[in-house]
Amino acid sequence: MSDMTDDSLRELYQEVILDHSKHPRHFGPLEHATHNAHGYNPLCGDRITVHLVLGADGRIAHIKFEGRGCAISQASASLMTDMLTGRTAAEAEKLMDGFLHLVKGEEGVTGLGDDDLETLQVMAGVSAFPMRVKCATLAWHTMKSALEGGSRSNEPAKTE
Amino acid sequence: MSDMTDDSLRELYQEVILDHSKHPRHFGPLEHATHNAHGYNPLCGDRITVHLVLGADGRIAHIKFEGRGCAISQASASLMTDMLTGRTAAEAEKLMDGFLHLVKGEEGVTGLGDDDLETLQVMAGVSAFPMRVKCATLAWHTMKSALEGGSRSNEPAKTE
Amino acid sequence: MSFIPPIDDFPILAKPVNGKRLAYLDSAASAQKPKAVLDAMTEFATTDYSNVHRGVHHLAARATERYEAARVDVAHFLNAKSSDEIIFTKGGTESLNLVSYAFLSPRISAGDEIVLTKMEHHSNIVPWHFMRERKRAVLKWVDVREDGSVNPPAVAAAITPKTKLVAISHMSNVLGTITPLKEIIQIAHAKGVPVVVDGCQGAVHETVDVQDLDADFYAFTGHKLYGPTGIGVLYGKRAHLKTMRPFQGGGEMIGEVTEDKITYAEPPHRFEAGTPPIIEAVGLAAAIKYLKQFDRAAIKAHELDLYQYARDQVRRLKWVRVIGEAPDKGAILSFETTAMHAHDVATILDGEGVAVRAGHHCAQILMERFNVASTTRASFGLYNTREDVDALIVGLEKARSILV
Amino acid sequence: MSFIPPIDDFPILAKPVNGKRLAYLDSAASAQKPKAVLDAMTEFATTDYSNVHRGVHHLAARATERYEAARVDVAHFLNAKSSDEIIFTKGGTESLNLVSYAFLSPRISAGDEIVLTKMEHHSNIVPWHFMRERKRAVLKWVDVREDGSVNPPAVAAAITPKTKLVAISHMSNVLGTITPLKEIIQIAHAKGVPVVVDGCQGAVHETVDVQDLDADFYAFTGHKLYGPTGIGVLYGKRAHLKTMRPFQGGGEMIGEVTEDKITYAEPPHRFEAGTPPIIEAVGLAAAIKYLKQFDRAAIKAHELDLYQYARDQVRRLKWVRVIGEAPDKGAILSFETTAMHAHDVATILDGEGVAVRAGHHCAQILMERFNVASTTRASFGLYNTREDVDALIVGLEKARSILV
Ligand SMILES: Cc1ncc(COP(=O)(O)O)c(C=O)c1O
Ligand SMILES: Cc1ncc(COP(=O)(O)O)c(C=O)c1O
Repeated sequence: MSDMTDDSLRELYQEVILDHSKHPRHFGPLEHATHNAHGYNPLCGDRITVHLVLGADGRIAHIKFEGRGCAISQASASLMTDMLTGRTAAEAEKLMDGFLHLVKGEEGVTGLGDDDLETLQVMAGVSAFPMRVKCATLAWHTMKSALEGGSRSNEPAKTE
Repeated sequence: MSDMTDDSLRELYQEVILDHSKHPRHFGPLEHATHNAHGYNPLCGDRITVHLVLGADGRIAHIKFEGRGCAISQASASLMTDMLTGRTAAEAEKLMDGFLHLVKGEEGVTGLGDDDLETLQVMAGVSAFPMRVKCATLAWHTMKSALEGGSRSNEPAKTE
Repeated sequence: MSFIPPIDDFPILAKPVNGKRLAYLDSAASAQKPKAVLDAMTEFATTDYSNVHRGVHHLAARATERYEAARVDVAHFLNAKSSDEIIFTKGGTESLNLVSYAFLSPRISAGDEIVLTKMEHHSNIVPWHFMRERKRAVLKWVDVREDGSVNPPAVAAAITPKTKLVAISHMSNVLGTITPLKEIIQIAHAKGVPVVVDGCQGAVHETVDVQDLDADFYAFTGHKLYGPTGIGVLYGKRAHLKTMRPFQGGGEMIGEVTEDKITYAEPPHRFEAGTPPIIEAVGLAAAIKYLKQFDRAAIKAHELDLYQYARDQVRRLKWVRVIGEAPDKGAILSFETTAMHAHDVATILDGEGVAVRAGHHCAQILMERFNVASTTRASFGLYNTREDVDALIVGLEKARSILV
Repeated sequence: MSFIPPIDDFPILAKPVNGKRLAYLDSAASAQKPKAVLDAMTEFATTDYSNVHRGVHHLAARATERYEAARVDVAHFLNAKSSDEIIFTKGGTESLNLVSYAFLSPRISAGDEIVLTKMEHHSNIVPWHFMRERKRAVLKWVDVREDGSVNPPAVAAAITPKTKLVAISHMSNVLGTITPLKEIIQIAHAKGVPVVVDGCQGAVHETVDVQDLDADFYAFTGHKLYGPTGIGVLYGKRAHLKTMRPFQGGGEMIGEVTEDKITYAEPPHRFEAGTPPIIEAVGLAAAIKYLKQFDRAAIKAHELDLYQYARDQVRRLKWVRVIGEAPDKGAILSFETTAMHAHDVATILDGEGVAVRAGHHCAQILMERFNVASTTRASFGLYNTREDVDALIVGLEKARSILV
């Protein structure tokens, strides 16, 4: 891990992130959800629930999330709901993979459009904080398990 | 532990000890034994059985022992049978304690007659070899448990 | 203060973190190790090392002597009656599991009860959950008061004729609460119930006398006591140990092994299967020796001074809620921050060189009890100073400025 | 010989014993540690130490990285498919007990059978005796040949539809026998029976490839591999680990804990309750790195050369009987001496600075099989030389002159 600098801290907690975390988009319950999943980060105790409606056209019509967590996990969840609404499951899958690569600081995030890459970029600061990667990925892992049919209640989504 | 010298080795394996170990006194089974006990040294696998006849006068009339072991344990057992024959249980107890003190190199072996002390002295060399103390004490512990009524077969005499 | 923190004994504290002076406020998770401990381990490994017990050669004798001498040192440290009552384990967690597997499991049946408090660490919870899952035992939870203190009558009320064990920590790793152990043990014993004490924090901050406490079992862990990882201790009353079946099986713990029969060694060896943590035992003895050179009451006063200094300043920050203010408590400060999550706070503190823990601290039941998902925890060791506290406060203000 | 024993890497070997040059021939009990291992541990403890996993601060991140990197190093060392298949334990003995408690115990019932050989170490016997005592399982003993080799058809013959596990060592700590593991595992798998391998000696002297072997479980211990005490490894196939219940309970191994419910973490963490041997994991990684700088085949050739050199000379002494001369064996020389007990021999050898083991070597069943109470054992490590063997022979002659 490279030493943390004020710069990397400011990048991590940049305006967009704090805005998402303080004013999360699509927060709350979702009636008539077709898919739900519960995620849990055993390292810190944070929980999240993701609800979504998968339309007849194969696209994600609505996403909402509930739960409490740190700024990173809340912002990440909020950003995710923004980004994945309107996508097909396959498109969502590709975005999720891109996101996971990005926050782990791995090379070769490919196959994403420039717009998506730019939007995701606000989360890139996490990669300088390996112990926070699980915070950033919790919502996305939970989304994944929702799309895969929802996790059973005694087996929360893994965070990595 | 002080460094081992040739002298202390020669004292350990002195003539009397080797003679006892090669020609153990009172070796073999004993018919009509009133007390028996089985001893086992889990560190090396040596076993010993002690048989004795406690007379109506409260004195140990006969002792015999069986089993295999190192020179130290064989000599110690042989010497013990020599020394304890004819003693009362209380006298034997006192001798055993004196012996245990001696081989552990502890101060203050008291309450023993000069003759007994002199006889025991041949085992004093063991105290320079802490890892061999259990070899020297096996027979005596087994004797003790024989006098106390004999150890049950699944609970061999402890060696320390 | 009469106690001067021996900072120079701890080389790691001199290394800057993120370009800042390190303020290590995470000793409740694990303490840093003085040079004396590391040196003792290296010295032993380069001078006297060998496997123990089974050898007759010089190094085996020396290693065995030093390993067994460490057992005697631990016995003195806890004021045990005999070193035969000291079992070396791999850590505090294994010590508690040993009680669960070797003592409780054969004695407990469906419907029997285990009493424990809501402030227990997972290591003093999960082994009893196993008894619930596997033996259909019932867990009886004793609540703590709002200030985090334990109420002995509440423990008494939880004990029934079906209670087979009381499991309780000497000191909470979240609240800092020090349990009125002696009173609770008397209550339990009056009802014929044995008590296992989780002393993983207690042994570090309190002077332990297992005979005076009359504890049936007392568990602690090496790495929080300024000692190495990979070693822990279980004290058990000889009368209990004698009647217990083995936990793990292997070398050293047997009497005789045949194809269809087996006998076991006497305690403590019965419970030390396989090659024990030999170098670690020497390191633990060195840690105990290191501590002994100080007046432990002075260390405690020093740590509590830091705690109070920190708490008083933190209280002045209106957006901080301190959790755990029992009248009798050790130097652990847990708090919640309004509108800031503990993880974010800890990350920003880290940027200032201040190491704290954030999360549930392996105490999810307690988090539930205080209705928080996680807390930020600053915990103090003998090497901490007011400078560390000052850095904490500066860092908290900075977190506020960045996050809110 | 292309391999030059790196004696200078091992400070302890330079220290005279009883005024004599130390000939350490007891590496099968425990190996000495190179300076590189001790230095790595000290360096870690003075630079990056903290508890792992639960912290977000810099030291916690560094410690976690190094602990998890050690897991990856071990995975490569065994050629495991994934580091998730590597569990850190406190030693080889605990690794085998983990299989007994977490894998076998819930799967075995009265009358079910466990197949094992007569040359197993107590650590690969006692955990199965527990299943006999507690579950009324049946132990099926496979004899070894007179030369100490294992006969795969004999293993095949012992397996019945009731067999739930085959437990076998990769290399015997007494006979030096190397087991035809791959063949035996194929035989067992053909009958649907999983195999646990005790690799405490094998991992030291053989190159292990768990995927090629197709082993279900492979256990080894750190201190025999030139690494620290207090750490061991269990490799387990992911498919098995996934279905296994936890062994010990505590911090790190849970998912969620509530008052009346509990879920567990995924492997490998499910099996690592409490603070793991963190510093020891770094030390084990350093030991593996140390070994890696050499050609392991060259080490093996060197050790076997010493073994053969010793065996040939010992054979010339008419009063020595060598036990264990399997065609495929590692560098361990066990023997019986006529009219001299192993303990006396070892004591006199020690006077010459020669460290050997005497006793049953935690293999009482094997002693019974060869009808000896104990043997003298010289075992070789990468630091041994022909000079050590010469000292052994001189010492044996001296023992004869003193004792007979
Ligand atoms: C109160 C308490 N109990 C038990 C433990 C477990 O100790 P270890 O993780 O060393 O096994 C800890 C520390 O993690 C603790 O703080
Ligand atoms: C073959 C074998 N198996 C198992 C063990 C047990 O290893 P440990 O004592 O390190 O747990 C040993 C060494 O004592 C051994 O030689």
